[in-house]
Amino acid sequence: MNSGMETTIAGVTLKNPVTTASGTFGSGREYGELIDLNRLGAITVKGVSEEAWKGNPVPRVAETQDGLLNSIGLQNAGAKHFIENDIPFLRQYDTKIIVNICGHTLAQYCSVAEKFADCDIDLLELNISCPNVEEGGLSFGTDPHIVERVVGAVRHYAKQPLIVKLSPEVSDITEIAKAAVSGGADAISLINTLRGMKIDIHKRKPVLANKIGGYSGPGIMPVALRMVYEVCHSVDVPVIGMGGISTYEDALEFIMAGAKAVAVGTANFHNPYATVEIIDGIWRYMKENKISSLEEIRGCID
Amino acid sequence: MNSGMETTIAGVTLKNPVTTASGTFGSGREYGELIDLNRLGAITVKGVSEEAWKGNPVPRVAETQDGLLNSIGLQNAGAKHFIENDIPFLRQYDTKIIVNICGHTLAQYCSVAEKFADCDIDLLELNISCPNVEEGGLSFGTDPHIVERVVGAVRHYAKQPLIVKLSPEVSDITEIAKAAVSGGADAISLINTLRGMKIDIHKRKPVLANKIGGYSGPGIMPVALRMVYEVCHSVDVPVIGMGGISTYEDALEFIMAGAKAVAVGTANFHNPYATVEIIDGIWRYMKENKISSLEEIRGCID
Amino acid sequence: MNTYCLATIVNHEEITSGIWKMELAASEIARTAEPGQFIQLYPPDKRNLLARPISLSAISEKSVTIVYRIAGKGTKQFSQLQKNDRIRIMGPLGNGFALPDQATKSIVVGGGLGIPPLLELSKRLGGNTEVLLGYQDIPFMAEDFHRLGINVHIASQSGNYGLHGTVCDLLEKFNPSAGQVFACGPRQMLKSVSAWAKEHSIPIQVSMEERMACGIGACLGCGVKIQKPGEPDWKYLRVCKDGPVFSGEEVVWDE
Amino acid sequence: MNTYCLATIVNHEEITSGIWKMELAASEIARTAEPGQFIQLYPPDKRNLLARPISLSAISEKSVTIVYRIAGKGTKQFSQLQKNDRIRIMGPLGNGFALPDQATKSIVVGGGLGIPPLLELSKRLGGNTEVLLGYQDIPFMAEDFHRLGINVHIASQSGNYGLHGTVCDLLEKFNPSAGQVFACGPRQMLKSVSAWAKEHSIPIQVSMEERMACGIGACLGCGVKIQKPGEPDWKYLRVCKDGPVFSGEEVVWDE
Ligand SMILES: Cc1cc2nc3c(=O)[nH]c(=O)nc-3n(C[C@H](O)[C@H](O)[C@H](O)COP(=O)(O)OP(=O)(O)OC[C@H]3O[C@@H](n4cnc5c(N)ncnc54)[C@H](O)[C@@H]3O)c2cc1C
Ligand SMILES: Cc1cc2nc3c(=O)[nH]c(=O)nc-3n(C[C@H](O)[C@H](O)[C@H](O)COP(=O)(O)OP(=O)(O)OC[C@H]3O[C@@H](n4cnc5c(N)ncnc54)[C@H](O)[C@@H]3O)c2cc1C
Ligand SMILES: Cc1cc2nc3c(=O)[nH]c(=O)nc-3n(C[C@H](O)[C@H](O)[C@H](O)COP(=O)(O)O)c2cc1C
Ligand SMILES: Cc1cc2nc3c(=O)[nH]c(=O)nc-3n(C[C@H](O)[C@H](O)[C@H](O)COP(=O)(O)O)c2cc1C
Ligand code: FES
Ligand code: FES
Repeated sequence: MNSGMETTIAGVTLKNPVTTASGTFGSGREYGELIDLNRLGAITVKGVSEEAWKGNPVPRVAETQDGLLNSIGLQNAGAKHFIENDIPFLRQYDTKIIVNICGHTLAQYCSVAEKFADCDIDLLELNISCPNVEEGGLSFGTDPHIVERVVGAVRHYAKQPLIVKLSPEVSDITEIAKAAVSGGADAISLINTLRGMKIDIHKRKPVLANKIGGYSGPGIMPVALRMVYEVCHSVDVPVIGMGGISTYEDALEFIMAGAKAVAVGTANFHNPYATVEIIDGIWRYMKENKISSLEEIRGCID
Repeated sequence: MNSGMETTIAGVTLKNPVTTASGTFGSGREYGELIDLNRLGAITVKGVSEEAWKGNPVPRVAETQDGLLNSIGLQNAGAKHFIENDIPFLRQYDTKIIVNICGHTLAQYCSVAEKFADCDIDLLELNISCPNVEEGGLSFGTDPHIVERVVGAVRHYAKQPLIVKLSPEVSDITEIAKAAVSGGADAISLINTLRGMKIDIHKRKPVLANKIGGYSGPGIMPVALRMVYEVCHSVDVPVIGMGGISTYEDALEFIMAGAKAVAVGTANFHNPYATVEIIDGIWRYMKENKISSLEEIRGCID
Repeated sequence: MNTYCLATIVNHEEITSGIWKMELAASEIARTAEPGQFIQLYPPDKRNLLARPISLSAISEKSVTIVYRIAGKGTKQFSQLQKNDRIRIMGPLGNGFALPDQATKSIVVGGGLGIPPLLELSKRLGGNTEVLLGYQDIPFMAEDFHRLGINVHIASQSGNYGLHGTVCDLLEKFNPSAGQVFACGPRQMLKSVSAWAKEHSIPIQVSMEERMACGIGACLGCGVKIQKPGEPDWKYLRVCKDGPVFSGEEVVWDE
Repeated sequence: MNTYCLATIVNHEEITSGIWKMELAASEIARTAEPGQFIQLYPPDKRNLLARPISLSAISEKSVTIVYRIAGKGTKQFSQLQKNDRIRIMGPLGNGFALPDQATKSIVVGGGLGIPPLLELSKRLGGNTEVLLGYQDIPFMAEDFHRLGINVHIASQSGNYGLHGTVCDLLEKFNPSAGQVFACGPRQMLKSVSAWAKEHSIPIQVSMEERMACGIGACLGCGVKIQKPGEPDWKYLRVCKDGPVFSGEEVVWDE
């Protein structure tokens, strides 16, 4: 237990500021064979929808220089399966549970939030980067009015504190963050992936079956950090930062930009110990720099 | 002279599809000491404004992992100085001249286009990522109505074919590209930089004096390629692709996505021969794959 | 139990043009590994973020051996490593082949780089086995199978070695009878072999490949369409965790 | 003429803790190089996109020598290179010091890593020169200046060597008279030395540092505020192309 690392998000206290980025860590089972899940501040699980989603055609992951493209398409077994299988598994550990939820319509979002209302989980994370089938397929997360509306509706059904996870594909992220807060968000997390593409010039076709996928990893970190900084300076709710974090130094940049917690995603794939190494690294940095609480450096960039 | 590499943009034929990205190559003088400028399809010069601009405080460049942040702030000596000094210099070479122009108000954009109207240059490139001082500082390039308006106004003063260079910081790049074309764009170039940030955790301050800067280099290529692909499929004018191109393979990805030409920016900094190596590489690839004209592979990704 | 470690290369040689055999000292992995399982190898150049999945070709007490082809950036880097260099690996991963309870006759069918993982399997299956191997041109590892005292049949698409044709042609020609088929190789080959097995009502296990990110079942990157008997529709299972070995009858071969 | 090439390291040693001296075989660069000019060194790890500017410390017929401190990722990589390794470099870059026409008395003032570039300068200036060197603690390269037969004065902030204080304290103490001052070191030091020179009406040349991208004048990354006599306002000049040596009177020392 490393004192001084605790962080509180909407009333929920994490023992340290490190969680996992949704979709990169399953529900923790597989990485639990390699690392001690009790070490994590929280586990954020893969997106869960009302009913099972099949996902996109393969190939659906591809490496880019210093990044990853994915078009998993939010494959998941649905809320019922998750509630029966994954919550009991996760509750064995001394870590907080953040359930990431997704939907293609407002009704689906509300329904999945409702299904979790009486479940033993700590926080809900609303992924608003999903394609909005009712409004022509553009993401829910790019129009402030729609953001406010969907957050407001889900807020109504949700019983846990609600984190709203923002899409970076907007001109002004602060406008979206403010809309989420006025819709009722208790916290904000960002960034989700940027859409990207890669072409295999020998086969003369895109590397992903879906052509376009979500771009994550170190290559997006400068954009993520800038947006986290901007959002921390424009809303009063806690912010969870993510996007390309691979080392404790990266994590500290987000904390100095103002983040209350950070999530580690793609880095798990090239270093399964990434999360615990980041926790240890932050702790070492605090010792070396005689920092007794992360509050001393959080948001030190004005 | 490598036949089959020619490409025509709005009536102007480049001997090969490789140009330089504005702001990374000055007006060619400095790189001309290292490479033969006659080899280039075109030289795109640093942004020129109506009057001289001082630029931002230093430090204004910083390295990120696989990318670069800059906050030069469009420092330049103004149109008059450019016309007197740089056009005569560039005209010594057998390459096309693309003049990149910028402004903070609609009037400034029009005025600089007018100043170049009777100059001996081949193409104008309108940088609409500049902060719009009249509308609160957000970039001109993020609102389709403003894009259409500024392009229409500049089109009125410009005598050369007009390339409109898009900002990637939008939710739907095709909407902006269409607005530029309906405003009168003869060609589209993209992408300009994404805004990013980096923090020095030891000094506990941002690495750029300006805090936030434009992010370029390999890290942005997946986003750039996706946007070039999307724009090539949504407008009928030629597209010049850029963003992270460092090798001939990168350049070919953009060409297969549909680009008529490509621009090399940040790569010049880590390899001053990048442009000519890319030209040679494309040529070698064409030979090896028995491609007699780039048309055979351009846009082969549907 | 899955282990992530820095393994020392104890042997490394190019066995035929562009194809390398690497033996890694990794006793923890070797202890529990089974034929058909694979390991993830992390490219030394950290710009390559994803590990590369390579099947185990031989398993000894303290080491595992892989055979790989230089296919791109990652395998290129592997080939440049020297004996005594170390490389990050994770494994053993996935579910290997299910060995038949009794000594039924087995047919083992391999195509190209699908051949290496079948060596350890064949060793365990023992004498009552027919091995059919298909190559582009020059055979590799065929002697390793011979040395097990097993019947080995060869085809090459160039016609320079063995039967002129694919390993499927070999299968059609021999039309062997057996209690079980094991196959590894390109998707089209697995599809044909599965069709042949179905036609002859022989159960078949196929080892599949798909692009991977995590390699351990967490990211859902490596989907393969599987329709279990009695299920109304297929769903994506994970090659890395639910496979790479699947029942050939359950794979939906539509692509 | 600027050259971009792969240069061989002919000597490489750590001269004091964390500070390295590297001699590079680069006859094209050596031929035209002048004291005060610099080269760009490209880090071997290509994830580090930008070259690192390092001043020339000594220039011989076929080689150039640099002295650098391990400051971060790039210089760390340089320090790991061995004799006979090769590294991409570009140079000579920028404008060096303007040497006085006649043999006027010169004062050369260096602080920390600003000292190495002053060695070649001092050699060319010859006997009628006073050299003032300031260190954090342990001096380095002082003997190299001694060996030129020049008066060398030392200060250290630790007080363990020479005068207890900065090189500016040394300057105040000696208050030497001269026709020309040359200075290289941290910005605050250059600012103080320029103020001193102004007070004594001695012309001063200072060598400035700034973050660079291209290193050749094309990107405008490396601005320094310069106000030329008679101009109404300052403007950003380029350290890499218009400098790194500027007239101390013309630098706007506001930051
Ligand atoms: C379960 C499994 C077992 C395998 N066993 C072997 C083996 O024993 N011997 C062997 O030579 N090859 C094997 N492969 C294929 C091997 O993984 C690829 O050849 C290798 O990943 C190519 O990497 P690269 O960096 O050289 O190529 P690149 O093209 O540079 O790779 C780019 C990305 O695509 C992935 N990729 C490329 N080809 C494949 C492929 N065929 N399957 C999965 N991912 C791929 C890479 O892992 C990497 O993430 C196996 C694949 C799987 C899934
Ligand atoms: C004209 C000039 C001459 C120089 N001469 C010398 C010399 O002779 N000896 C010496 O030890 N140092 C010298 N420096 C400073 C040297 O360039 C930096 O110490 C070096 O770039 C640090 O690189 P890094 O990768 O180790 O540090 P990092 O902090 O990892 O570098 C990150 C980025 O910041 C830049 N950077 C960091 N510090 C500086 C700095 N002080 N000045 C400019 N850019 C910097 C790097 O070039 C790189 O792009 C000189 C700088 C300039 C501008
Ligand atoms: C394979 C993969 C699957 C993902 N699935 C989800 C998801 O289900 N829900 C979600 O909100 N974000 C998802 N994301 C986005 C990540 O949670 C994270 O926002 C993004 O990857 C940036 O962080 P990183 O660079 O550390 O990976 C996924 C990312 C990856 C790479
Ligand atoms: C130092 C620097 C200066 C730039 N200046 C300009 C400019 O003046 N006008 C402009 O339209 N784009 C400018 N850009 C953007 C580039 O032209 C290009 O769009 C971007 O860098 C992406 O390409 P790259 O990744 O190849 O560098 C600049 C980029 C850099 C790195
Ligand atoms: S690769 Fe992640 S689930 Fe298979
Ligand atoms: S570093 Fe590019 S102009 Fe000086």
